[in-house]
This record gives sequence, C-alpha cells and structure tokens, in this order.
Amino acid sequence: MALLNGILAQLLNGLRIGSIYALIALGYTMVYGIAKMINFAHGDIIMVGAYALYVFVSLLHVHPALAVVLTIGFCAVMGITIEKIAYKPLRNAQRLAVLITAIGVSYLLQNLALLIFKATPIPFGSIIRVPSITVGEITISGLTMVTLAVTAVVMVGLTLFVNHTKMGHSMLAVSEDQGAAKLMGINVDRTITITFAIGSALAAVAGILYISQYESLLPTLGALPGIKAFVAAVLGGIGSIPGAMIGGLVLGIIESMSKAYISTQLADAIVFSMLVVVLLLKPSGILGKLSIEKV
Amino acid sequence: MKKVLKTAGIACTIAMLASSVASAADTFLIGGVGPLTGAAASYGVSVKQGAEIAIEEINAAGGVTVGDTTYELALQFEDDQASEDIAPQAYNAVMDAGANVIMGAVTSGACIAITAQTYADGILQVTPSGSAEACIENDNAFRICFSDPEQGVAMADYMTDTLGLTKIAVIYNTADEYSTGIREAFEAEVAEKGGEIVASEAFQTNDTDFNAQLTTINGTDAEAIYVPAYYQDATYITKQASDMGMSLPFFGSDGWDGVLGTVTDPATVEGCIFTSPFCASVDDEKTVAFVEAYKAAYDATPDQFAADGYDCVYTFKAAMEQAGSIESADLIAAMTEISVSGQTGDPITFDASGAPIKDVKFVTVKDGAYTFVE
Amino acid sequence: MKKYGKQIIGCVAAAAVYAAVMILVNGGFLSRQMMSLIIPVCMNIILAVSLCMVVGFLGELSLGHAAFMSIGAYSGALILKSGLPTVAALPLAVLVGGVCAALLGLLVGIPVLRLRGDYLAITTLGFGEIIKSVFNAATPVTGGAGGLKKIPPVTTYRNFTFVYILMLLVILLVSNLVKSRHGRAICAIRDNYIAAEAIGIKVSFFKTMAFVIAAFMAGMAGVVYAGNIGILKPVNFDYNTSIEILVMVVLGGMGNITGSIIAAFLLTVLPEMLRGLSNYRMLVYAIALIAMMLFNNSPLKRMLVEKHNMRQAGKIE
Amino acid sequence: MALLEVKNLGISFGGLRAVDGLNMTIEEGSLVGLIGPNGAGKTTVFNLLTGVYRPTDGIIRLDGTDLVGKNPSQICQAGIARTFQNIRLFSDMTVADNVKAALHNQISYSLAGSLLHTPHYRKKEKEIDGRAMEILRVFELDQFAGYKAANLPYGKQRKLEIARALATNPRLLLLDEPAAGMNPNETAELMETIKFLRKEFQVTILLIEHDMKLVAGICEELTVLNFGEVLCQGKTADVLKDPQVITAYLGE
Repeated sequence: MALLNGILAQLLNGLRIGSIYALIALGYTMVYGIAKMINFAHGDIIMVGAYALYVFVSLLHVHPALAVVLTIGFCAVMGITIEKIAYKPLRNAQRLAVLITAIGVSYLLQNLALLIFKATPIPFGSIIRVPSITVGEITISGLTMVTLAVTAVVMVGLTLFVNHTKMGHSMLAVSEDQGAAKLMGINVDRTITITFAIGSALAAVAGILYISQYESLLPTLGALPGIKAFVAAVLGGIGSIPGAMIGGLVLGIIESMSKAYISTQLADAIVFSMLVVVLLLKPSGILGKLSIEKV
Repeated sequence: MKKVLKTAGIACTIAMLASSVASAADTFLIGGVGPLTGAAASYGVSVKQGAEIAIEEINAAGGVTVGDTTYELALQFEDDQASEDIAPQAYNAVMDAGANVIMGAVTSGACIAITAQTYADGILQVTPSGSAEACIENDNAFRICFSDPEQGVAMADYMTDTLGLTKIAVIYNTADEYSTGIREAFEAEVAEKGGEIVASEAFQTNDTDFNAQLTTINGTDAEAIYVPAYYQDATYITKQASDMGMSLPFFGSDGWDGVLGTVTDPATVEGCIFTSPFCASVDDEKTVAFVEAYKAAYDATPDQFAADGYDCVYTFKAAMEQAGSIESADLIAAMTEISVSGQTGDPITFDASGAPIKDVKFVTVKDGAYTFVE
Repeated sequence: MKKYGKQIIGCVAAAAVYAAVMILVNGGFLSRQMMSLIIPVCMNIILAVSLCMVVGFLGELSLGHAAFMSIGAYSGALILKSGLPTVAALPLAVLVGGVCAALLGLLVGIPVLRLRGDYLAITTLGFGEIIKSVFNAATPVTGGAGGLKKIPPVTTYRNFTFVYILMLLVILLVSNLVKSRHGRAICAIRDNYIAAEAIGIKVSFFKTMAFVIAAFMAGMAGVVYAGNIGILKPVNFDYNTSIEILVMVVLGGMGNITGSIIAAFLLTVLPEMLRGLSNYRMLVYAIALIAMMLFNNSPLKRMLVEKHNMRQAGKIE
Repeated sequence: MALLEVKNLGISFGGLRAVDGLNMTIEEGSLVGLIGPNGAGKTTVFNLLTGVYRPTDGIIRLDGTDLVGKNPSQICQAGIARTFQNIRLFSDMTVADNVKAALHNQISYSLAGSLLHTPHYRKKEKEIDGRAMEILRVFELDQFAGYKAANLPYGKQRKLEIARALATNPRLLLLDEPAAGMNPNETAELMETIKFLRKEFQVTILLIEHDMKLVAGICEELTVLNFGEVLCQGKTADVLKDPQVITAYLGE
C-alpha cells in the first residue's frame, strides 16, 4: 500500500512538471509546425512572461486577472516584434540561419533581463490560489490541476482553431507548402506572424503558470524548461498538437519515475536515453507524421 | 548607465595615475575575477559590491599607508561567467591592467582554472568564496570562506552531537562541486558519528522541481534534511516541502545565506539552520555599518558573498601594512602573520595552507529573521 | 596550375600567421589577455572546421559536438596526468582523445542512419546530455562535478607550435577530404540523398564516416582544451558549448572552411574585445550575432551573390 | 538472355495496388519506352527497379542477378542508373562535381588518399577529371564544368542528370520523362543525344515519356501501363495503333 501510494505520488509529481512541459511544448510545436523553425528563444519568452506578470502585479499593482491578460498581450506583441525584426528577413535563408538568430535572440532576452532585474532571484508569490485535494494519503496540488486543465484547454482550443477557422486553414496550408500557399492567395507573412503571436502568447501562459508553481524569478529561468519542452515536443512528434501534450506528460512522468526509482544522479541521462530509444523505434516521435519524400 | 560611467571613471583614474607616477597617492589595484553575467552572476556581483564598499571605506579613511607611500585602493573586476574557459582571459585582462593582487575567482572551478597562472606569476591570490580545496593548493593562494569539507564536517558534528539526530536525508546538486564536496564530507562524518544517511538525493543545476526527491524522502524515516546548496535551490526545496505538508527540519550550508530574500513566505524556512560566517541582521556595530552602506549604495542586503568580498579587501590592506611593501612575495609572506577583523570572522587569521582560521557559526531563521544559534 | 596557386597561397598564409604570432608573443607586443586567447582560437578553429564537415558538407545538424570534445578531453587528460614525459604524453593524449571521440562518433552514427533533420539534431543533443550526466556520476574516474583537476598545462600559448600544427593539420585534412571522391559523396548526400543513393553512394557509410572523422577532430580539440585550462568539468560541455561551435559554422557560411575559420576567430575574440562594456558585454554580443546573421542574408549580400550567379548564367545563354 | 527480366512485379501501398503483375523483358542494346496516362504507375516501376521501393511480390533480374531487396546504391552498382522526373541534381555542387560524384565507384582510391592527397590520389583524380570531361563533352556541357549545377538552364540540367547517370557506367539506363519541359527544338536535340549515347556508351535504355513524337521517333518497343497494369506491349508502331491505347490516352 505504501509502495502504491509512493508510485501514485511520484506519478502526480510527473504530471505536475509534465503539464508545464506540455504547455511550453505546445508553443514550440505550433511555431515549428507552421514556420518550420526551432525557436530557441521560446524558453526565454516564458521568462519574459514571468517577469512581465511580476511587473504588472507587484510593481504596477494591476489586478491579477487583468495582469494575466496584459502579460499575454505583451508577450504576443513581443513575439510579433521579434519575428518581424529577427526572423522575417531570413524567411528564404537556410533554416539553420534562423536557428542561430533565434539563439541570438535568446541571449539578448536573457541579458536584457539580467540588466533590468539583476541576477538575484526575485520572490514572487503565486497569483493563482487553488486549494489542494486530498484523496486518502495522496495530495493533488491545486496548481497542478489548474496547469493540466489549462494545457488541455489550450490543446483542444488549438486543435479546433487550426482545423475549423480560416486562419487555421491558412496555417495548415503554410505548413504544408509555403510556396503553394502563397499561390493560393494566402498571406504567408501574416500567417506566420500570427503563428508567432499565438506561440508567444502560449509561452506567456506557460510563464504565468510556471512562476505560480515555482515562485522565483531568474533571468535564466526559461532555459531549462525550454530545452526540456523542446525534447517533449520532439518526443511527441514535433508539429503535432496532441503530440506535444503527450510528449510533455510522458517526459515529466519518466523524469519523476527515474528520479524516484532509478537514480536521481542519472535522471537526465535516463530521460535522454528514453528519447533516443523512442526516436529509434519511431523516428518521427510518438504522434509525428513521417514525411516520406516523393521520388 | 551609471555603472558604465563608474567603470569608465575608474579606468580613467587608473590611466591618469599610471601616467603620473609622482602623484601623492599611488594606486594599488585589486584585480577581481568572478561572474557578472550568466547563471552565477549574483555571486560575482555581490563580491564585487562588497569589495567596493570596503574600498570606499578605506580610501575615505585615507587609503593604505605602506612605508612612506599612501596607496589608494582601486578595483578592476572582470567577468568570467563562472566558467573555467573564460576565467584565464578575465585574469589576464586584470593583469594587463596592472593588478597588484588577485581577488578571485569567485567560483571554485574558475578559481582552479587560474591558480596555475597566478602561481607562475607569483602574485597574491585570495579567493573570497572559492571553497574547493584545490583553490588554495599553491603557496600564493588563500581563501576567506570555509572549505567545502570543513563545512560538511562542522554541520555533521552539530547535527549528530549537539542535536542528537541520527537519521538524515540529503539533497545535493550532483553537477556542482561545492554541493558534492560538502555532501561527501558530511555523509562520511555522519557515518563516523554513528548516524545514518537514509536518503541521498541528487539534482542538477537549474532544476526547479524537487517534488520527486522530497516524495522519496517522505517515504523514509528521516528526522532531518540536509541541503548543501545555494539559496535558490533551498527556496524551491523548502517551498515544495511545505506544500507537500512535510515538517522535517532543514539544515543547510553557507550557500543558504540570502534565502529569506528569495522565499515568498518566510514560514517555509522558519527554524532552518545553516552554517554561515555572516548574518546581515545581527546588530553588532560593524555588521550594521556594512549593511547600511551596502543598502545605500546598491539598494540590496549584502549576503555572505558580499561579506567575503569585503573581508578580502581588508585582508589585502592588512597584508600590505604587515609586509610594509606591495611586492607580491612580501605580501604572500605576510599573509600568515596578519589578523583581520572582518565581517565573516573576527579575528580571521590564515594558516600556511592558505585556509582561514575563524569560528564556524550556525545561523537560524527565527520569526522571519536570521539570528546566530547560541 | 590554378589549384597549386591556391595551395601556395595557403602555405604562405599559414607560415605568415605563424611568424606573426611568434613575433607578437616573443616580442611582448601582445597583452596577456590576448595571449591567453591564442590557444582557444586554435581550438575553436579545430572545432568549427570539424563541425563544418557535418553541418556544412554532410548537411546534418549536430548539437552534440561538445560531447565528442569532452570524451577527447577526459581521455586525453587521463593520459596527460599519467606522468609520461610531455614529449610522449601529448601526442599520445591527442591520439587517444581523438580515437575515443571517434568511437563515440560511431555510436552516435547508429541513430544517424535512421534519423534526419531536427530529429537527428535533438538526438545528438540528447547524447551530449547523457555523456555529461555520466561524467558527473563517474566521480572516481572523472572527478565528478568537482572536475578532473591538475592536468599538466601542456597546451598553453608556450606550446603554440604544437597546437598550431594540429590546427593546420585539421584544416588541411578537411579541405583535402572535400576535394576528393569521399568529400564529393558527402556533399552529394547533403544536396540530394535520393540521387546520391541512385548513383551508387552508400549513404549510411558516408554519413557515419563524416560523423566519425568530425568526432575524432573534436576529440583532439578536447585534449588541447584540457591542456590549456587544466581542469575539466562536465558542465562546460553542455549543449550551449555545442551551440557556440554551431554558431561559428553557420556564421562562417556553412560549408565554407575559410568562413568557419574566420567566424571561429571572431567569435572567440569578440567577447574579450567587448570587456570594456562591462555589464553590457553579452548584450552587445547577442546583438552583434543577430546583426551578423541578418547581414549574411540581407538583400545587399544576396545582391552580390546573385550578380555572380547571373554572370554565370548569362555566359551560358 | 535478356538484360532485364521482370516477372509478375507488384506493389501495394496500403490498399492501393500501384503496380500489379508487371512482366517485362528488355534485350541488351534495345531502347524501350514505358508510357501511359498520368498516375498509371510508371515512376513507381522505376522506383521498384532501382530499389527505392521494395516490391510486394515479383522478380527483378538484371542479367540473371536477383535485384529484389537490394538498396538503391547496390542496384546502381549492379548496373542500373536513372534520372528523375523532378530533376535531382546536386545543386550546390559544380557541374563537373556532379559527374565526378557519380564516378565514385568507377575510379576509386582509399580514404587515406582523400585525406592526404597522395600521389595515387592525384593520379586517380586526374583520371576522374578526364573521364568526367569526356562525358560532359558528349552533352556539350564541358564549357560549364565549373558552374554551380543550380545555375544551369533547365534543359541543360536535364542533360546533366543523364550525364551523371551515365557516369556510373550502367548497363541499363532509366530515363524518367527526359523531355519534360523542353521546347520542340530541345526535344529534337535530346532525341539525337539519346541515339548517340546509346551507340557511344552501348547502354540499354528504358524511358518514360509523354512526348509521343519522341517516343515514336526513337523507341523500338513500348510497354503501356494503365492503373498499374500492363495494357499492351510490343513494337512501337503496333502499340501506337492499338485501339485500347488510344482509348486510354484520349478517353472514351
């Protein structure tokens, strides 16, 4: 019974961190699926979202609900700006060129935050207060439930948006073939800009939930969840919206299970080994489409 | 912008002083090496700011008189991003600027990466916070802080002998030298004293989620948790433990200093005990003066890194006065003869190995404020 | 005749650089800060040129170059620490470091055969993180998080000649390889792997070969690193290091060896030149990086390239 | 014995039977056309013959050697070379290097030679240079040897692809719509080239083509595919008169 409770508790720990990964991975996968670029700065937009929320709530004393909206708006605008300045001129360049620029943007955001907010972590209490639920000996944290719910809603919302709106269809078209989409009268630039706006807004949501969970602001806070979420997105099949959700949750659970029952020292090694194994068995991730080149 | 002007100002001053050798007050340049950017930036910034406070104090009081010459202290602090790769360049940059002594590096690895060169150059090197034993292997190298094993042993003794705890869980950073160094010594000493390490859980730098480790510990019969790590980690760990409803007492290393500044609810660290040479909230005169000056200058409460930086500068002053010279060899020889009245110890003396001799103190959080454990 | 002309220019340039560095170092014209950059520059050139082979010529994105470097660094460092006289230990360490890294390259080569593009990239990143974790955990051999210490400083700027020769060798081997049937096969795979297969090129073999050779060279660079810094820590070989090397290759114009060399030099020296900016240093570095990438793909640059292409096409018509 | 023997060849993609029960023999030295409406499965046949796809059933023999299950590079070494419907050049490489890459297995030397540029390497490279130029000259591409392949005009890119395929010294050459996108003049020129290289390189040719003028002009035999199955096979003149073929092409 104790063992079972232990396993259950560790599963919940996995869900807690996994739901955050999933939320971030959704943003990654969205941008990747449509703009076909790995946005290495995605994690740093989460950081910006977290700091923005802090500025609105603690420094400007805006009502938390409004602050959430403002934060999402701020990040979306920032996403658009970054896209316009740093990525758009590279639309026709090699894909790697954009990747490197994204890394540059990541450095830029981190160092800007460092200059503005300094290196010392800033404590910032959660604005989301949801009571935990206790079932038997197991306690489920309120925030975990909120994060899971938000991630699920976002996933469903994104799927509906992509499949049932005009903009969504444009996105699908652009993701299939930019050139053809352009010929069909789709405004590719605008579609990609909107993709970035949505991706950044999702990053903001992730940032808000992340900071509510961990309550400490650091200029580098986005880096690690960013890279883990990237792994999650690939694990789930990058470009696939439900894949991102599954990848995130699976990654979180593997992580907490290997920490609990194998080795905390080698947890990262185990997580990445799992990734390699999954990709060897299924080269395009759990839910990814294998694109076969037509000969 | 202010900082740029300030740096430019210092640089100008150095240039002017260098060009006019005959000026009344010569400059004694302290070369600082430590992280000002990157994940470890806060340690380097603290050391730098603590040292600047000390330098201002000393210069305001007329500088350091060595023989017939009065020296004004100056600091050139170069960023090493806490990286072994960049530390040599940072060190050589301050040497190019004509540093007389080296304060640094702030982190152990970066410090070790430059010890061979400082030794070859024969310059006095005092690391404020490089706690690995290898930092002071050479004869020219000294340190202000305790070494990792010293801290681990001191805490193990305190927990087993004084508090009578026998079943202890440990959470440590497997990717961090400081953390693994303390942990090793701590676990060995606990075993020596007949205690038991019931869980030894690792995490990685930048990890923020400790629920898996805490859940594991919760499943053991641990009586206390020892966390040899930095205050950010402690912040996450104590918060998540309290969220889980754990009530085990926490013990920590000197990296915990500053934890009250980063927790959202002081109750989560209430009653924790950590080894620390410095405590900003005690009300002896010297500490209060330092804390106030620091607050006025940087709008922040000094942590132990700042105190280490401060003491480092006073160590240089004492060595200059004792040596009666600013030649490196004389300064190094004087190090074992001086006694410094610092923030992290009073007195601080140094043994031939380069380690400081000062009392280990334990700090606890009581009613949301630090106090020394009596 | 034109071919030999290029080779002569290369030799002259190599000798001139060597002479210039020796004069600057021994004549005391260089600041210590600049002297401490000499070896890192050489090392980064080796890393960039070797990665250039995988990214630029083979066309696969690798985010695990630092892992190869770390294997080389650790195995080489163990040899350096073994107490052999430097004359024997250094070449042996470089060789062993290279071989160990090449073996890992072979291991990584297995997924390489199945994966492409971003999936391969994330796998190489994963390999890097696995290696890092293992090094962290294998304390008895690697010193764990505390690092492998007291490595004899055998590749400081005083041993510039050795490192420089190593660097030239790497540049020579890679540029030779590119101009050979093996190099053509690798480039063919990059340009169109289906057509490459169709003309009888064994794609898996050449992919693995490119990875192994690049890994070997990165391993040698790792030994240079070990002998220069004197302490090895797993954290210094994380994906950020791999990305830094990748930045050099991409900035150098992918598949352009000279470009990689110049980019490696610039990106090593630039952060040091920016020290005067103190806190704004990394910010300026980031902006410079973005600006350079944007320039590389700007209409201005494209116009210049296109003009060249048009001239070629024009001649044909 | 026939050079190429295909018996009962078939492949299914999921439920779709893309090629079914294909029988075909090609005699050494002949020039055969594979025609049929769009989507008839012609390119799929090429992909089966060159190992891009593995057949679900059937036999492929080149000069008696079984080719089923071999990968494309092995099949190329066995003696089948091809061009592609959508040109697949090594576009960032020079025109000469495109051909030299294809000489990879013909004129060989060790990796050590590649890395060190040994005298043996120099000798062999000279040989490769000579051979490549020889082939390029046949296609009148020699003066563009140093240009990037991507910078060639379309018609010349098609020619280069054929040149590259020939460099592998094939016994059987598969041409996938060589005249696609060419104007009548270029097509006429291409016909001459094909005739010439057939003699010059003594290669057997199987080609897919929609341009009936070309097909009628140079192919000796034809196989007509429709919905993955053989509609008709035989001498060119007979096949083109077959009412079934005409219906398949022109509709009801």
